Amino acid sequence: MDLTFSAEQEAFRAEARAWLAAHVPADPLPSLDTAAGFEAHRAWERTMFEDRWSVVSWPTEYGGRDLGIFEWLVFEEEYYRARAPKRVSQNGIFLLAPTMLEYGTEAQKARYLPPMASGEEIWCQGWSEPDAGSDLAGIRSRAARNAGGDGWVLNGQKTWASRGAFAEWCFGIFRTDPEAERHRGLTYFLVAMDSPGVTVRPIPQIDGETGFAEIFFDNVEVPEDQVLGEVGAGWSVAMATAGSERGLSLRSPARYTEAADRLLQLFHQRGGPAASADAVAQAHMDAEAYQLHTYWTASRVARGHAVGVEASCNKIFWSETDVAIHGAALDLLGPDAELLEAGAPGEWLDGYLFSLAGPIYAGTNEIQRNVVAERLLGLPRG
Amino acid sequence: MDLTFSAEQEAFRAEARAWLAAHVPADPLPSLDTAAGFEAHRAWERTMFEDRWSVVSWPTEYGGRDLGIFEWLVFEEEYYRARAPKRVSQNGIFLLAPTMLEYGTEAQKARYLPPMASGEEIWCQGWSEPDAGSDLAGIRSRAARNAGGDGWVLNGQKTWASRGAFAEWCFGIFRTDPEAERHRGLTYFLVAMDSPGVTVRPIPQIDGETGFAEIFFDNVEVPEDQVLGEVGAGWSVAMATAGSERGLSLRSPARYTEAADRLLQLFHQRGGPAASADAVAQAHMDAEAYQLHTYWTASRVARGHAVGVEASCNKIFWSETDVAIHGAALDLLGPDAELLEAGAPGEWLDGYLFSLAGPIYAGTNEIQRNVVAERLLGLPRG
Amino acid sequence: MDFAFTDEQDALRQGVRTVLDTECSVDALRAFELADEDGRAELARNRWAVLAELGAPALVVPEAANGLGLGDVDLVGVLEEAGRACLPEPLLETAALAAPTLAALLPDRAAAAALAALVEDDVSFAVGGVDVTVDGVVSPTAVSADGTLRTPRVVGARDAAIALLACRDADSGWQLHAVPADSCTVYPTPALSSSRDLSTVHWPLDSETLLAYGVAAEAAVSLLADRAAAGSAALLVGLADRMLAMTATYAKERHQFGKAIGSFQAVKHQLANARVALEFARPATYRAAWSLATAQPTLSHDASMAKAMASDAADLAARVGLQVHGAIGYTWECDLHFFLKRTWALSRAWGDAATHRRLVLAQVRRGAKGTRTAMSDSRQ
Amino acid sequence: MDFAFTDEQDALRQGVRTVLDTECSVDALRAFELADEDGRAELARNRWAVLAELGAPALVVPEAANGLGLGDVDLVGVLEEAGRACLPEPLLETAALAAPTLAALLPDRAAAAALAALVEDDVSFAVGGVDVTVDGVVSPTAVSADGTLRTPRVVGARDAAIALLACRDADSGWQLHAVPADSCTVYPTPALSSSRDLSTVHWPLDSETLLAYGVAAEAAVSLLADRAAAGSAALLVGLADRMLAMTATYAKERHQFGKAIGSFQAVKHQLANARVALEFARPATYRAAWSLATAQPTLSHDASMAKAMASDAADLAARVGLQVHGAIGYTWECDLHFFLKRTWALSRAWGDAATHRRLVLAQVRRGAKGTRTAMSDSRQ
Repeated sequence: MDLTFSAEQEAFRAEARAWLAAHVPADPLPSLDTAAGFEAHRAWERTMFEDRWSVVSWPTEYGGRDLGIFEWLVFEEEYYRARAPKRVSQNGIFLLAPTMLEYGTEAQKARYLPPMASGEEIWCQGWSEPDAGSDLAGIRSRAARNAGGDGWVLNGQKTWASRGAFAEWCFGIFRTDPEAERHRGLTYFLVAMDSPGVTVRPIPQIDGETGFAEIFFDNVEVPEDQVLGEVGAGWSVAMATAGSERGLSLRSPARYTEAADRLLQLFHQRGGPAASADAVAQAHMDAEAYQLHTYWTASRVARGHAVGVEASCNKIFWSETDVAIHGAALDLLGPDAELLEAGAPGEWLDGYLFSLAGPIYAGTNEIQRNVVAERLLGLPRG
Repeated sequence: MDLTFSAEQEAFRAEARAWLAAHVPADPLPSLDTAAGFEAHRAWERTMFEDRWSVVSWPTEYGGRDLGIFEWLVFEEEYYRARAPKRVSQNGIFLLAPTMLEYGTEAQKARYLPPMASGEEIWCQGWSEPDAGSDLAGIRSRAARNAGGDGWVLNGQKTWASRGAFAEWCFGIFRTDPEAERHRGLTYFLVAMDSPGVTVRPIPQIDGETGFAEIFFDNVEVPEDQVLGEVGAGWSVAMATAGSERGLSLRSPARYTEAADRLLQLFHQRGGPAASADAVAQAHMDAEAYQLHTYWTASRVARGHAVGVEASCNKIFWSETDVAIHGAALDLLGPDAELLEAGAPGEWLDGYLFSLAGPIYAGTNEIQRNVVAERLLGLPRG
Repeated sequence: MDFAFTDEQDALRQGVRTVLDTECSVDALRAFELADEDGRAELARNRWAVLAELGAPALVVPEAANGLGLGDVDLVGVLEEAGRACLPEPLLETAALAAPTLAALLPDRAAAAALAALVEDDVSFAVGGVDVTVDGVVSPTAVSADGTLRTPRVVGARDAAIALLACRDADSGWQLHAVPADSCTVYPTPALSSSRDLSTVHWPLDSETLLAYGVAAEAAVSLLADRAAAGSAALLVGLADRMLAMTATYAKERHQFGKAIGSFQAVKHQLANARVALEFARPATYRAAWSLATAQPTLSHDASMAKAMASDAADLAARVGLQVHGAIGYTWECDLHFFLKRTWALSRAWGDAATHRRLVLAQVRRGAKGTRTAMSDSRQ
Repeated sequence: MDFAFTDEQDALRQGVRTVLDTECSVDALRAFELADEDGRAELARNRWAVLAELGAPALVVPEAANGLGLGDVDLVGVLEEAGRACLPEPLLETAALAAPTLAALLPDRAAAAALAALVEDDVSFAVGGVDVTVDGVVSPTAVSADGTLRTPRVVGARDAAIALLACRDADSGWQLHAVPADSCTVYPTPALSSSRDLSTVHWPLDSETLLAYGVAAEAAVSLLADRAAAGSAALLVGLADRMLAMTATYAKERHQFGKAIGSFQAVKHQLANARVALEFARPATYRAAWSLATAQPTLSHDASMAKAMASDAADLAARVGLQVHGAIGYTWECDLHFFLKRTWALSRAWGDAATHRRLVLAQVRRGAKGTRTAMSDSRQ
């Protein structure tokens, strides 16, 4: 057991820290849920890509550095520490890319990964549907063979597509065998958002911004080479992505340790009732525990083991930790908490609103608790 | 709206306080889960009965004072304030008696209530069975007509009968129609524990004492006049008792306000980490909120309304308040909490163990939450 | 002992609910949030006129001052309904804070004039300059070099005719003023909830507007803080009730895995826990109103307990409401967010649950559950 | 970075589990609780002999002192197994507290003699006189008029050959002694858990038994407190794991309403929450062991964090375990209570979760997450 990073890893950390110090915009970018903010964030992705920082763990041929999971964790720690911009390309690079690297053809990887890494093409996900939220197997959007037999025709509706209002591409699953039940007969498609028949309706969020969108598919033609994985195998292909979403790659611990550190600073600056001391201490511990757990899991992965069903605990823990950190900050702010001013209060309020989505998306925590009970504790289904 | 007690009620309070001050034993009685302690508690019931304090809300003809619900609440406040002994007769006077007053014949009331009030006959309840805990409708103990047709023959097993090791009488429900399903075909019986065929097996509790018992019924003959209410109507008769158990009469608020007051004293004496201040304050508020809620409900009852389904909230609230009060006390005691010494530490530890049974008995809190969701919020069953 | 509302009180509450069902429907809230500045002001004016016609703002003003002469126990149900409807206008500030504060200062001339405007001109009041902390009541009002006072987070200033504003300095202690709107400069503050109108108000210190100073002002401000805790508890109880009702309805309608999500225990038990919290926050809130009405010595304790329990109950209802609604609840199109935002703001305004828990403990430790005035020396 | 146990460490843990499955089965715990004083002592002696044969007590004693020369990362899995089995004997006290404390004081003669008894005579140690509070480490040892010291809540004194005892007075500071059993008078204390042997020990202050005093003793005691926090966290992780396993098994077997109660979401979600808490307490506990093994400057922080998280995880597992077992779990016949009682005692021993949360915060505020020694000045 060794919980120190190697000299090489520390050198990489220093390099990342230096680059970020030199390049992270001094002023926060405008919200990525606005058109202007979206483009500003895309430009930032390009800046990172040019110096090979956008996808450090990817193979070098697609724009990465072919680094291991610990280097990725180190990079993330530095990225959050530097308070660098949100990743507008995160759906692509953290959700789609791992799936594509596993299931994609060489041609698909060569075609899609480099522009994803550079921010030239931003991806949104077409997972949920109005009647298939927690119950993803209830998907009704469908794909049928086109007349020529060389492609597919998509119809239906997807919703809760983050970045859907501005993205160039969408990935998602569609029912290719209407006779098959629930998890069967689904296929994973890659769809250009400028395809004829695609209509996007932005959904205003609780805070008035438009991060989500509904996407309507009306006889959208999609060529054969935009199927990812086997036809009819969409569920298992999608679950690989969902696995990475809940597992190691979407929610890097650095995000929580950074927020917990800021909470500590806020507590030092503002003081606060004694009750807050416990919340602040617990936030610090939970963020650090999540970091340690990630090192633990990554050590397994580095030894060639699979992530394991323990990952279903992660989603519950990081999402509740996020809510707790931001809720504690609002409690410290007291009557100032409702102010949408620039700087501390508004930022924590935004973060709180965002955190509240955590226990809902990527499989509600209710579903996750079922998974933990059934798969880790062996309790019966139903 | 008036939250003060009347001059008459205050005079009654003064009278009760004076009597209790003069009569409550200076030293705590031995545990009522021992044979000696049981008899000491029975003697205390007799002492109270002699001065008409054992059942103040009952009709005078059965040993009560025919007082209203607020006077009963006042008496309870004084009783707990005086730290008077536990009521060994509580199953009878708080659970069976309200049912008997509603469903019993005049002959039954005259036969059973006075010795119940005096402690001469102590009752235990035969509710649960090994396979019918939360699911009371799954009761399998059965009663069949006897050969002479003038009574019943009981067979089966009951469990978790508090005071069952020493009680003279048992009340409970038995299946009289083996063809009927679940809630139907059950009948409410009164059974003398010295009837031939009754066997009692004490169950040692977690703390080594023997408050519970299993009761085995092996061809136990019970005469017709020991049926309470209609044959086959046992479920609704029993639910009336369960209603009073969860409703107003079993858990008087004084119990929690008294414990919360002692917790405050402990906090003042010992100090404690700041985190405890919140727990202590919350315990005080919850105890007082439960008291206020009881006054609120009692005011409805005094105006002739029914208790209402809101009572299903009570069980959840008092049981969790009890656990919280005693848990907070153990936290204040810190490393002394595990000591079974006489006086403060041991008393809080006993109280904690006892409180942990609260969310389990009288319908687990899981069942109660279903009831609240279904009956107060209208959510669908199943 | 009769812990119940009278039939008249129930009827008053029902009347207010009926009016607000129309005047303050969710559609009305939506229109209010989308309106431009002039449109917003007009909607506010019109709705206030309806409330004034009901007599709500002057409910606790004595008949001698041409009010309805009712009490806090009558008012608490009205405030609960205002919370339930997410009413944007400053009914708490006008009816529950300004009106009784001014009435208590009669026959003071400035107080009488302000009260007359409230009763006869049907104007609304802004209130600000008082914060509740674990160390007691403090004022966030700052004095700038030119003598102008700056009070942040004043509620209702954009539409108010008069602002009831407090300030305090270490030398001369508390002052309480009734400042005409035309003496104030109002800088609206972007804030979480569109149904809570916050501004920073700049105002001149002027002996003409002075209502009370020194010990009298401190007593008035302390009582105002108790009124605010008790009154905002009533609003929060109403908000919790509404969010629970909306969420239960949604849980019955929304189907996943082939059945209504409300039939899953995970959903049932979250809602049941929120319902239980509300069930026990309610009597605490009504008791605080009674303690106000009858000037109980336990008032500060009772008001703090109400605010602590109602804040926690409403926060829980909001949390459960959003979780059960899922992503739908996270959209502006869903009605829920109006109530969520109002709850998140109000549960922390006038002292949050943790603050009031400490105040309760301080009161209990003082033995007598005494008044809040003396609390600044009970720091712990 | 390689946050994993070696194959040897896994094998060691598995070996201990196999032995304890037999030697410390629930039947053995039951027999132990029912035995008379002599029988109890014999059972304890026999089980300790088996543990000694495994080398467990001397695991971290250096090879130069005839120990196994392993480290805290090797020991943590063994302690977790001891928790899992609810082992009544003082393995934490002997192997994780006394052994490394004595080894660090070598070549001191008294320490060497005590360590030799541990390694060669296979005796068990009692430990007492150190309490962890938010203000730092304090001693509950009292001095009576005749110079006798009285230390309450000493663990393992009835069967120990030597007691490691600390005392402190304001003038001369800390002292640490290794007191032979025959110099002690042991008054067993009735306590919650039969698998935690508590006594009040009366002992003479004697320079012959002195291991360290002043600054050296304070450092030794502070490190002992960190060791105790880290080690008891490991026991609690084992206890939580066992209670969850027992409860999941019961939830699969017990049927109500026509199905296994473990198929109800209400049961599933309670168990899942406890499982999640355990999942994240575990790496924190292993990290603390590594910090001990490598003398990290963050040791005090890491040990406190482990104890806080493990205490909370075990308390939650106990609470859920009892609730899911229902009335059955409330009986002495059910196996659960051994683990419940041990958990309730141990989660509060050596500083409870709230205490350690404050200590974590104090460490973080000091910036360096420094050692606990300096904590007494960081009161807040």
